[in-house]
Amino acid sequence: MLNLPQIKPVHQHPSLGDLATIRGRLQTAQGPEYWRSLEELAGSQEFQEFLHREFPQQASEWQDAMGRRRFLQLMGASLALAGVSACSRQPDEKIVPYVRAPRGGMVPGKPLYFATAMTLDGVALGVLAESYMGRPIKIEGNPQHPASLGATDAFAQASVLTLYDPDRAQAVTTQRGQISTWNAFLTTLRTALEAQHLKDGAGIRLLTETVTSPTLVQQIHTLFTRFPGASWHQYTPVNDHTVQAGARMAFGKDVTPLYHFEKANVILALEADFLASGPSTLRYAHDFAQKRRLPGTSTAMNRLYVVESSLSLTGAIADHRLPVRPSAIAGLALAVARALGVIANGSATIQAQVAPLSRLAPYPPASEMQAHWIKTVAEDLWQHRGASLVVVGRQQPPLVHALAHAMNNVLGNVGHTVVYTTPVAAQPVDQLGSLRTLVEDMAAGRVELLVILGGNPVYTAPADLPFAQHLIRVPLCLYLGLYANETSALCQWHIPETHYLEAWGDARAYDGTVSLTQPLIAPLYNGKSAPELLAALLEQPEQSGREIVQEYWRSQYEGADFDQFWRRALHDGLIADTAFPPQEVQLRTDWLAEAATPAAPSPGLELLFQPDPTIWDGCFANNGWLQELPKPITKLTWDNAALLSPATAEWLGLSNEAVVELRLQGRSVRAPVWIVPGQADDVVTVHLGYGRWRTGRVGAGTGFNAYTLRTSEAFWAGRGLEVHPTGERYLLATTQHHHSMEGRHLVRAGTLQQYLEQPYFAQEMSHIPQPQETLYPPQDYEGYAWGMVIDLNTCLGCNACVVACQAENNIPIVGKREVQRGREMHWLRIDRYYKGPPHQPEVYHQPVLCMHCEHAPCEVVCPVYATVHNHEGLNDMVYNRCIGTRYCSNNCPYKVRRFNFLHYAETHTPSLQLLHNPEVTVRSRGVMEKCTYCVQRISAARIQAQLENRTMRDGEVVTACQAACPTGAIIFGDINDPSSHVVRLKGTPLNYGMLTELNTRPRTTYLARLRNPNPALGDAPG
Amino acid sequence: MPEDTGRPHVQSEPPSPIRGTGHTYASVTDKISAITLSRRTPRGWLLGFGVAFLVVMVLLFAITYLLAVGVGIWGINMPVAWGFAIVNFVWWIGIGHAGTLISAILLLMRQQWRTSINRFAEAMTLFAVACAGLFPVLHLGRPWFFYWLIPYPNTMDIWPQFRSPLVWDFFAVSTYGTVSLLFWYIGLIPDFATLRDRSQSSIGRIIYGMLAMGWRGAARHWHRYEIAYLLLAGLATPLVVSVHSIVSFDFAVALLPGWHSTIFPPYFVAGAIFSGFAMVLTIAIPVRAVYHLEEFITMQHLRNMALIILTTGLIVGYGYLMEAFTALYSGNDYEIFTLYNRMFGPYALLYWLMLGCNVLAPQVLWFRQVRGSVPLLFVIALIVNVGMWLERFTIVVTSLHRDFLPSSWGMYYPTIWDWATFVGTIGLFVALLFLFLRFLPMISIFEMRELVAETTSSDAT
Amino acid sequence: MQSLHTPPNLSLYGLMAEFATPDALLEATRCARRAGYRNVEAYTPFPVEGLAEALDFHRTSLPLVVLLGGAIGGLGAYFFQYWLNVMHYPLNVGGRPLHSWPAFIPVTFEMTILIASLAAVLGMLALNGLPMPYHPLFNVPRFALATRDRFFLCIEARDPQFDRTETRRFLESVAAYEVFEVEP
Amino acid sequence: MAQIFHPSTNTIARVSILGAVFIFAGLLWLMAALNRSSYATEEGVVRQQPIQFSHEHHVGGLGIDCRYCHTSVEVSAFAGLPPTETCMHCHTHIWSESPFLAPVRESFRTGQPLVWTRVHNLPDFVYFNHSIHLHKGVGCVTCHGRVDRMPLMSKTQSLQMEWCLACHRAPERFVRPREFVFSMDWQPQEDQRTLGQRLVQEYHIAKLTTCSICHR
Repeated sequence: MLNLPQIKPVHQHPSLGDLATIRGRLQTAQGPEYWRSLEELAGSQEFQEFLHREFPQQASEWQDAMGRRRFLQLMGASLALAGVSACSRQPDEKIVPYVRAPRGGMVPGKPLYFATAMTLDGVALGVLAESYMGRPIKIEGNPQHPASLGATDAFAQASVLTLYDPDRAQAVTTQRGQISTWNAFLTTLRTALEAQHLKDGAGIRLLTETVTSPTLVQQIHTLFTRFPGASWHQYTPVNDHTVQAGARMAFGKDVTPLYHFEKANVILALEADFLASGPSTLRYAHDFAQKRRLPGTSTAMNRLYVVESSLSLTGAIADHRLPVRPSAIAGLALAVARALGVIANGSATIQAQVAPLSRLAPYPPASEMQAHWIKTVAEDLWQHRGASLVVVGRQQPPLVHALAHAMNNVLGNVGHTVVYTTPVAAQPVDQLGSLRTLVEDMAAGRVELLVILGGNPVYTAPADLPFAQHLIRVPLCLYLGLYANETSALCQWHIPETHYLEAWGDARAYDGTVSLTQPLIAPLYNGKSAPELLAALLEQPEQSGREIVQEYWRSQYEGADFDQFWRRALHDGLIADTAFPPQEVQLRTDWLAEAATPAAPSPGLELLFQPDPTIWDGCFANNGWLQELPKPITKLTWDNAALLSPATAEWLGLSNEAVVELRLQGRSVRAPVWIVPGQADDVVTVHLGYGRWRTGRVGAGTGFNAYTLRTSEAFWAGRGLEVHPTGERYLLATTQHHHSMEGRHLVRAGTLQQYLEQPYFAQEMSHIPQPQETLYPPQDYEGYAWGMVIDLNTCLGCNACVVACQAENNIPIVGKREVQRGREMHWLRIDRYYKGPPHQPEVYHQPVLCMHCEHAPCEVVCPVYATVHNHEGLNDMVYNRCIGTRYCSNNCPYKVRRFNFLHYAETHTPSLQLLHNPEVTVRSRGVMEKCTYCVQRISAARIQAQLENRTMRDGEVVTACQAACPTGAIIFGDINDPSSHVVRLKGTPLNYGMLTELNTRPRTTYLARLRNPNPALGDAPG
Repeated sequence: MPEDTGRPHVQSEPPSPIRGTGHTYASVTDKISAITLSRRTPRGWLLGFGVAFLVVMVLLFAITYLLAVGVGIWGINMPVAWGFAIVNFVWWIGIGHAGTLISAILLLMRQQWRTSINRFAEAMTLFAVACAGLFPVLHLGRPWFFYWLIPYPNTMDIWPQFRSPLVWDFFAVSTYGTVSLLFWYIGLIPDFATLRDRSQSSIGRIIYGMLAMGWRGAARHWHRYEIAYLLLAGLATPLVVSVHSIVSFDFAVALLPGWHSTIFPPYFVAGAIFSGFAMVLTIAIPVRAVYHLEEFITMQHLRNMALIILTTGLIVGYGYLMEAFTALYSGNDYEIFTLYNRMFGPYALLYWLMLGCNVLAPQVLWFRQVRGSVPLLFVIALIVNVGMWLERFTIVVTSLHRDFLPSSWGMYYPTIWDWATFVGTIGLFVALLFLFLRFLPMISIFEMRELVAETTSSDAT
Repeated sequence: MQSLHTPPNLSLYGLMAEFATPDALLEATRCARRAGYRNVEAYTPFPVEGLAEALDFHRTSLPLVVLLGGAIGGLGAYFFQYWLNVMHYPLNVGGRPLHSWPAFIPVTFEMTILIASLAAVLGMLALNGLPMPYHPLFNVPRFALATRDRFFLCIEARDPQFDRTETRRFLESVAAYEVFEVEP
Repeated sequence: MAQIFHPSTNTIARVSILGAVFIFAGLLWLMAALNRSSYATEEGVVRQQPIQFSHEHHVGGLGIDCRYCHTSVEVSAFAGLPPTETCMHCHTHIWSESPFLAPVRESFRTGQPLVWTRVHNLPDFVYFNHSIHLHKGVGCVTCHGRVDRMPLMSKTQSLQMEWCLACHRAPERFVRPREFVFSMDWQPQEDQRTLGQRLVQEYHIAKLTTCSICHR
């Protein structure tokens, strides 16, 4: 058997030379030694190597020098027909045991799971991290955590890659770039603080993102007791200040609305992407799905109306979606409110308020249509008083939020579908104002010591606040951040921040639940956590993060046995019963007085800012998995674009990839155009987070910087946008070029009504008569027979499964150029189809992975048995046997197979090899690969069951995609077990197989998508 | 010891001309063997070979780069996982069909005119098959494991998967190569003997002598020889039909719309003969002019080949028609879409060009004048070669690039490396051909003698 | 005449006569057979019709060899595939039956042809006793023309009726162009 | 023309043709043989190790159970390699000064692990699980040989795919009662076939020869 050099998995035990040594050190070291050994590591040759290493997705064809040499050896060998004798001597392999056996009941070769929490914009998501021989390699959801309930989003899945990212800041640097040490930093800090003591710290400023961590807050308060003159500023580019302001306007105090979608039958969402954007989406998506799914006999299904300007995932699953420009939504909300009797009819009539919503919207005339629409929606909401809900997104002005509160109040939803709690932000402030005052202070030279904890304000600050130029003048500026970025470049000191998998900490989840963060690995890059840095500011630098967090909670805990409480908390990853209780709120009577009625939308183009669906505000810019993750709607990778509606594009005479100059209030940026059906006319949507000018090798040179147009008044949306074609073109990389189903019944959809009348409509759709008879003898699968069902009715297209699959199966990224060539490697892709008129299409998502056909067309044509069936009906892919004829892919009607056209696998960067899942082979160049139903998980479960002399239970094997899915749209199990969930679902009328007319007998089937349109509005999506 | 008187003078050199020409056993032998045995190499040959050799170097470079970096250097992707490599493979194999066809089928049909063209037609076959054989190996993701297609006992206890058309291909092509080689070689044995006996240089004598295996034209040998030749012809005929049928299985067995079609085998075979004869013409016409072989390769030959091209061209045209018809008649949306996509999709131009080259262009061969005009024939032959390449491109690419799921539709654009490999093999083909013309008799000498004999006797009667 | 000067006791391979036309050779061959010569062989630049018959050489076992070759190739190939798929390592390939005989046919067919063809060529060479780079006949310079335009008839010395002078006379009597003595 | 070749060439020609056939066959045989030879499989090859550790002494002599060092063998895919700690349990007391054990003490002091060279080394794309094999009654000896007679460790089996398949196709030929899997010198009391067949029933041993059992 030829030992294939390219195939180099990180094995259960250290296998590769360099890796072995690294991991050897990681393992053998304990506590402080561990620490030291990592510093040694930093000095070691292989470490240096990976610091200066090209990334896989830059995989220029010649880049793979190793491969070339290896290849020549192999060629020589096989040409000399030694190949036939398989020159099967394997290279010697080193194996490195521990010096002292690890604590914590770790069994070599078996993974451990630890509960911890990831924060995004300060708000926590509880997760379980899978640790393999001391290496965190995979993130799963924490079932006990209210924000997760076992699910994860794409960001959490991809966060492990950031942990091992060799581009992360490696050392304390000073003078904008010189390598220094933590101790040198402490000395500087001490002198600075002494100076400040004299003036009560009047020169001290602290700039953070939104902070929810009780520990951190307490530290900050201690800091201010020492330095009364100091002040604390918060700024997060994607913040909720509109939500806060809205609540304050309506109730006169700081409260946050928490929604209970599981109780809502009719939902009106105003520019609210509550299913896919924000810290609570996983929970909301889960709750929403409760009312969406049709379990067995129940026929109750909620109805979702969405009014938004840019097609979002929430809009995509809506039963009725009305695309209107941002500025028109206020008027529309006002109209609904008026229709609901929230406000007495003022001077303005609905007509006046609403028209002109859109100059370009085709038939029927905007005003009429919308008048009817508004009336119907209002009635529907009214009929479901107490079980209806009006939700508003952060892009909308406070007024609209206030209106929503008022409407929910009138509809009697408060206390049922919506409750109000204390904001999770420890100190909810108007972050824009907060930043502005800081800038003013800097300008006035009042700031002598500026401490920036995380974030990247130089890049994300509004363009009208000259943050950067004043920052340079600050005498001493300390920055704590994961990466050397735009901000670190302008700060005297940059302290590398720890990744959440390396650090102790705590943070509140969307509902206030305190979630604990605990490290799974000692800081790889010498990092410090925010609490540790604050400890240094409090002149207790010796305090470890562990002590800080533990001490805080010891002080908070009244109970008897703290250690037990603490152990429990760490085990669960959260502190029980810390969620904020609902508050009584009273709608102010005069709230509307101070609310200026919104100006009727001016003609002309508008600009809408949105956090990027895959790299958010730019903090994930250097994460290859997220960069290459197709954006849910546009299917773009590696870039952002100016999103236009087809009509607007036509009116401006623009086509895809045409570069335009966007001008807003004297600022301008050049951006490529991408036309999106369902986008409201006259609106250009741009995603934040791209166009970074100081970032790692992955993020460098991707997209354009939308922040350059973003000012504090045009923070979410701006009017008077000018679009100037430049005549240039910029090539974008999309993973889907064709958006129509060509009348093929791939995604089968119907209305609830249709389903009630004709439950089997989906199965009857298949227009080609299905051959039930076959020439092949039946294959009987005794024991287990694996199968999957994907519920299109609850699939949101949120991409969590895609990244989960990538993380679980060591799927490489290939880079923009290869994506353009159509060579992306995702085993699980989400197809997105449009149906109906381009300005108001129905949108369908369909996750497509290997169907594991019982009559697999791919297997028959493989000349070397590289893909065959196993005894449980899996369609095995044997990488080490594959010679790469690619015939299987040609013969796969679902095109789910992926081929390593070049050497894509990451086999050179040691730090990234630590990330590899040792249970899955790393594929070499020239090898076909595809979804395996996570065969490694099946094997593990099978063996475990047999060791315990039992059979596998239903739900014991959970595929990576299934585990990640927030709505439980993916169900996997044994189709030989009549009691299994998957069998139950396959029995339902909605179950159908894709392309079954080819007699492929797929093991993966779908549940048809149902929509629940309001008869009064007709079947039209609008 | 008798007086050797009255030696009958009737037996002194009887003039026995080939019809029309004044050729005798001696003259045909001398004229043909002179080409190979002449000591000085013509300038034109050197020039031509030199150019071809340079192109072969391009091929070698392309291959080295390919092996070093991977098939990713080509334009292939998902969904179009097969590109130029397979297109060229099928094209070359098709060309490789004329030789065996001429030697085998025409022999069985007792077509005498075959004699003057079968030798280099067979040579052409071998070289075409050699070029074709490169691609299936090169297009592998891991070419150094190509030998896993060969059934050999191994420690993995794993053998080839005999349900795969690629394994059939492997057997078909290698068998075809071997049999063609045998055919060619035994055809050459008596001529090697001739060269052995006429070569002036000792090296020549030794080399040709070894190749001739000591052939001395004994009557019993000739007897067995003719039987063996006939049997080989009988075996090669079904073989030649089977090979392209099996190549067509690569497509017909797959379930892809545009591939999955029962008409493929016959229509591929016809296409093969079509392109094969086109290539024979493309070579025969210049060679005949350069080496002044008009008496051996007569206008009659060219006319016959023109007719065969016309006929097979019509069959191919019928194939296209049937493809369209079955697609439409089947009512299968995917089939219909594929047809539509070929006609009006992004690659429509190539499709119509293909129809023009393969169906329209040959129609002019209905006219006697055209069949009689050498330059026109040459042009048409070239057009057909191009057309057949386009056909393979259309079949491979347009079926793949838009199949069942619109979400995974894509495009295929060849890269410089695709072209280098393709052009390179043409260079290889030409270079081998040059070597052949220089060192081996391009026309079967002994069969020409036979022809002389037959024409003499038929003249006598 | 150089042939006259050759010492009588010198052993010969045989006597060889040269002819200018196939018909003459054919005629001479028939005479030789009639005259009772058995170890006779005719040499021609191309296959001459009727010559083998004239030498009373009719049947050759070659077709049988080829038939056997084909049978071995075909059966061998088919049963190998059967053994492999059904007995040796049964694997479920795309739900197809283990013994998918239609899929085994192409390879069976190709192997039939291959082995049969090899049998034909190798059989022919073997039965003809080739390769035989050295042969006494090549000692005769004129014999080089046997691959050009001359026709030869050789009566071998091992023929019971062979007699140096008698045979030479006989050959001259059948109007040979010239007669050579072939040294072994 | 004169003779080109010497009479001997006839023989030479025939012999060389015949010879070619034999040489070709010979080559094929040679490759097959080489592949299974200990050169390729490295059976019986002793590797350079940091310490001259003798299984013969520790297992055969002192009768230490396999699991004392290979702790995870019953629960994990990976049998486990003893941490230096384990060695020191005893060697702080006995042979505590032995120069042979210097590397062990060094490792224990510095925290630098001992770096061993794998003896039983499967290709990286093969996923073998110790625990399940033990559970199904495959003895250590079956694959690792009589380690209690090995002063220095070496392979006794080829560990090639055909070798794996031999057992996966006919487990009854190799399995033993669970209680004896760690025994070095167990011999079947009855006919292995009958015993094996009984155990195959009892332990529900399936004949798993599909690819994903070992390759993923």
